[in-house]
Amino acid sequence: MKLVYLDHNATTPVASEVLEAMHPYFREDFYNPSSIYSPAQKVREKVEEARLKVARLLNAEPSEIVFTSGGTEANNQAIIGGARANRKKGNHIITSAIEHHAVLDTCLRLEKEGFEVTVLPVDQYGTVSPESLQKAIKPETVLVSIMYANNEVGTVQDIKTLAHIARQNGSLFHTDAVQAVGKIKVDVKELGIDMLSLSAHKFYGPKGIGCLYIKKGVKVESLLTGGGQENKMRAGTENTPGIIGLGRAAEFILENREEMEKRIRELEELLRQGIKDRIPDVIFTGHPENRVPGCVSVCFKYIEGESMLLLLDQQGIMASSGSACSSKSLKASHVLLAMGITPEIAHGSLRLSLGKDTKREDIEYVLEVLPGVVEKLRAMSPLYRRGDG
Amino acid sequence: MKLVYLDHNATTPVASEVLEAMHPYFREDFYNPSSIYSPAQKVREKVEEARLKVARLLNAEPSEIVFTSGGTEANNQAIIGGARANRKKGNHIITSAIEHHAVLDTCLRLEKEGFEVTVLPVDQYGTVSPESLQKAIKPETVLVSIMYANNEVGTVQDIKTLAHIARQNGSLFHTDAVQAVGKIKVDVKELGIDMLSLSAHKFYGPKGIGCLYIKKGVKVESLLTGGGQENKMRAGTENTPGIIGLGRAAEFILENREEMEKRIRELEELLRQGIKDRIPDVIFTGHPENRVPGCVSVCFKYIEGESMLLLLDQQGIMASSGSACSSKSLKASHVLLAMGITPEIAHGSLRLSLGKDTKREDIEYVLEVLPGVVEKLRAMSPLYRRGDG
Amino acid sequence: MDKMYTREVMDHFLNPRNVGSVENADGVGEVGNASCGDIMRIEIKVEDDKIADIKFQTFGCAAAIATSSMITELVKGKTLTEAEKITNKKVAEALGGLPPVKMHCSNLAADALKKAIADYRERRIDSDSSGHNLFDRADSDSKAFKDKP
Ligand SMILES: Cc1ncc(COP(=O)(O)O)c(C=O)c1O
Ligand SMILES: Cc1ncc(COP(=O)(O)O)c(C=O)c1O
Ligand code: FES
Ligand code: FES
Repeated sequence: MKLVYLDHNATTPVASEVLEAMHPYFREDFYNPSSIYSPAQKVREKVEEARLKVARLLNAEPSEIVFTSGGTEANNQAIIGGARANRKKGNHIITSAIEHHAVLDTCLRLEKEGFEVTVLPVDQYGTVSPESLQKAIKPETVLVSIMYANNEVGTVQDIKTLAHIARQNGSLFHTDAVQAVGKIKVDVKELGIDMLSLSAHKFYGPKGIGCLYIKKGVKVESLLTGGGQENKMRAGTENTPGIIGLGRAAEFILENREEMEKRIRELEELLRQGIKDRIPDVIFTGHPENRVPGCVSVCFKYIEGESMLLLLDQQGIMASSGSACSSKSLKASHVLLAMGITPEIAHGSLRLSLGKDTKREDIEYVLEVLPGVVEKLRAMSPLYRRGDG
Repeated sequence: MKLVYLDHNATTPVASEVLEAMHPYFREDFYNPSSIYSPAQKVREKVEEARLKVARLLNAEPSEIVFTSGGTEANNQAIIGGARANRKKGNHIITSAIEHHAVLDTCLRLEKEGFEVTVLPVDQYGTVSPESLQKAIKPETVLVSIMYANNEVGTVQDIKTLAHIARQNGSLFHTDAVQAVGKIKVDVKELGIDMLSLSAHKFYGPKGIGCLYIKKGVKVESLLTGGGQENKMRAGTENTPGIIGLGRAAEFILENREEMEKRIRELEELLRQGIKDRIPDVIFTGHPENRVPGCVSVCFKYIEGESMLLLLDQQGIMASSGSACSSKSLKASHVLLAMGITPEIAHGSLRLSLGKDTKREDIEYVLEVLPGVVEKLRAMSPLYRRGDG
Repeated sequence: MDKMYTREVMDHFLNPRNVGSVENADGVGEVGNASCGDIMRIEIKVEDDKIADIKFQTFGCAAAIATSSMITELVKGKTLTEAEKITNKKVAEALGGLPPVKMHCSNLAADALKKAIADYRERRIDSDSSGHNLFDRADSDSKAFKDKP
């Protein structure tokens, strides 16, 4: 069966050049980089080289990069560590309604610890308005965390303007850039931000590794205590193959992103247009222009996401939906709801996310299969029959 | 140059069968195991298979295994999560003076948060006496954390008896088994413990992955918040190659540990006897019998560890020392000091830790080189000439 | 050790110059403390106000050994006044730099040398005023050890 992977926002395959770069550090050069003997010191050099590559991708300094076990840990570290270390400034945190759970739930955890949390709304495109931040921010605001690009709908925020407002107020600004890095240009200096999270497996690096950029001088408490690794910011024996893989993936992105973006945007347009032409009653979600490349988020009225995914899977198409099963009932995506989409419609969401290896044939295949899937489910839907919704 | 790796307590090479098992999950079966489509569900199965293997190694249930990014995270999670979730029992924590920093520093962090921490002493062999625990424990003791095997001197504690005391008192018992798993038999049911940490890279698995065993029914707060992975206990996209590698390493240990232990204990004896025979003024540290296999910890009077390591490195021998440089002066190992060894002697510590691939020739080579290294440094030492110290 | 230590540090560590003690030393300086993990002892022979011979013994890390060795080379043949001008920084520079955590090791070398010179001067005053033998080993040694922190 033909397999078409259109879930690159969930995870990506490790690029062959990345896996190759990692390979020696599992068995041959497996040494602990904190050890003193020369073979271990050579591994240390490779770790520092990887740090330099990641720094280069972000236009940061190597000393500003702290390796973590992924995007989730980076977000936790930024929010918990940033808020706790600067508590004297105040106990107010601002975030947005469309954040990933690694940010949202972490803010809510801090709320239980006595922080006050403001969750900014978004407009119908998923955009946080600078005005709403300006209104919410106050002298006690210690931290503002707004994601760079949304994982479900792809909307990109005006981080530069938002960060400027935070800076004017003396508040730290963090951005979850897990879905931005690898897809669009990210320049921490130009953005003027204090912290940024990324995760390697979203851009052809390995799972289980990511990093937190922390601007020089910004005080952040470490999350994990123990050995003094990562300049005392992150304890634990370094995941050397992971770090070296992340470095190589950063280099890959630096070299190929622009060309990739162009190609992916073209295919994305083909897919959007094809869906529009072939299927009635569809609603595209996300910002019409300010979007990362390759993220097609669409709601099909009258039907439900999980069923769609399973039928697509039957035909070898891998995609995702904001609709997820919780123990009591289906839960519509908090992102779509925050954008003002009704729960009925939000339940019918489908996310097709393209990647570097996506081919024109893949898109054509999806356009062949998808109308039938939607039709089949609509034929079963009481909503469709009744014609409301 | 001949290379002899005798630092297996620092880290180990990934076994070839382990790397082979991991390999498909980087590129071919790279799917996010939380995704719904069949190729991803196959990865989910492999993750659960790995969980089963780890559970089998520990004699635990699969549902009691939470994958983490390593031993440090597991220790942090156990101590912070265990103490916070059960705070109503009390605010007293007990640990020992020879713990790894991932335990010790985490306890000290909780001390700043208002917990009371008792650090139990050890005897000259590095043993925590059950009597001292019995004396220190009180109704408010929420958690006791005592390591299974020490990383520097290899001493193994009587965890069963210590855990029994904690249980009688209604306190949680956690053990850092990072240096025990892979070296000696570990059976959580027989030990009667509530939590146990392990790290894959200490037993021929990959770096950046470990787990925390949490006995069914024991309440522990999660450390990282976000997606609901690991049954809501540990957020973050699963490091699938890491988890599958850990599973394979667990299986490898289950199949080979006994035979390995026998071989390593023989070589270890050869090394100990050889050092005794060839070098005067040496002090072996650690328990004379209750020790993990392969850990030779020895102090050479009148000289300093780092210099020894560098001279050994010149001849291709990789080892470690408890003596480490801090910004003000050399710092002697807190483990050796806790055992009552004087700082002068502790500074001359050397740890040679053997592994599955250590050969008789390797030991013979070390016995050839080491006496010359010690002699060279002693010839330079002001302590040696005067004969004091 | 490409990263941690420079070529010069490793050279002086692996092939330390002037190890040992000077027979009938004119001055002895010892600094450090075994429990802190470093002791450095420098012995000098002075002729015409110049350091005619110098030897060291060190208990400490590679940086401590290398700085001891380097300082003996730097001051051999120099006048006492010149030798006293050697700073910790200069020793570290001559070694091509030391890792930040190791900078304190270089303090030991210059301090030990200064102490040895002071010891030499003190003995001259002692012997000038008391008429005792200038090079009374036993006496000077005990003095040097009394200075131990
Ligand atoms: C926007 C965003 N933030 C954070 C994460 C978490 O990253 P990870 O799963 O690598 O920890 C993800 C992906 O899962 C994401 O899409
Ligand atoms: C006893 C002990 N506990 C915890 C750790 C930490 O494990 P990791 O470095 O894998 O996080 C180590 C090793 O570094 C250890 O030896
Ligand atoms: S319809 Fe299946 S989750 Fe309720
Ligand atoms: S002697 Fe102090 S660390 Fe070198």
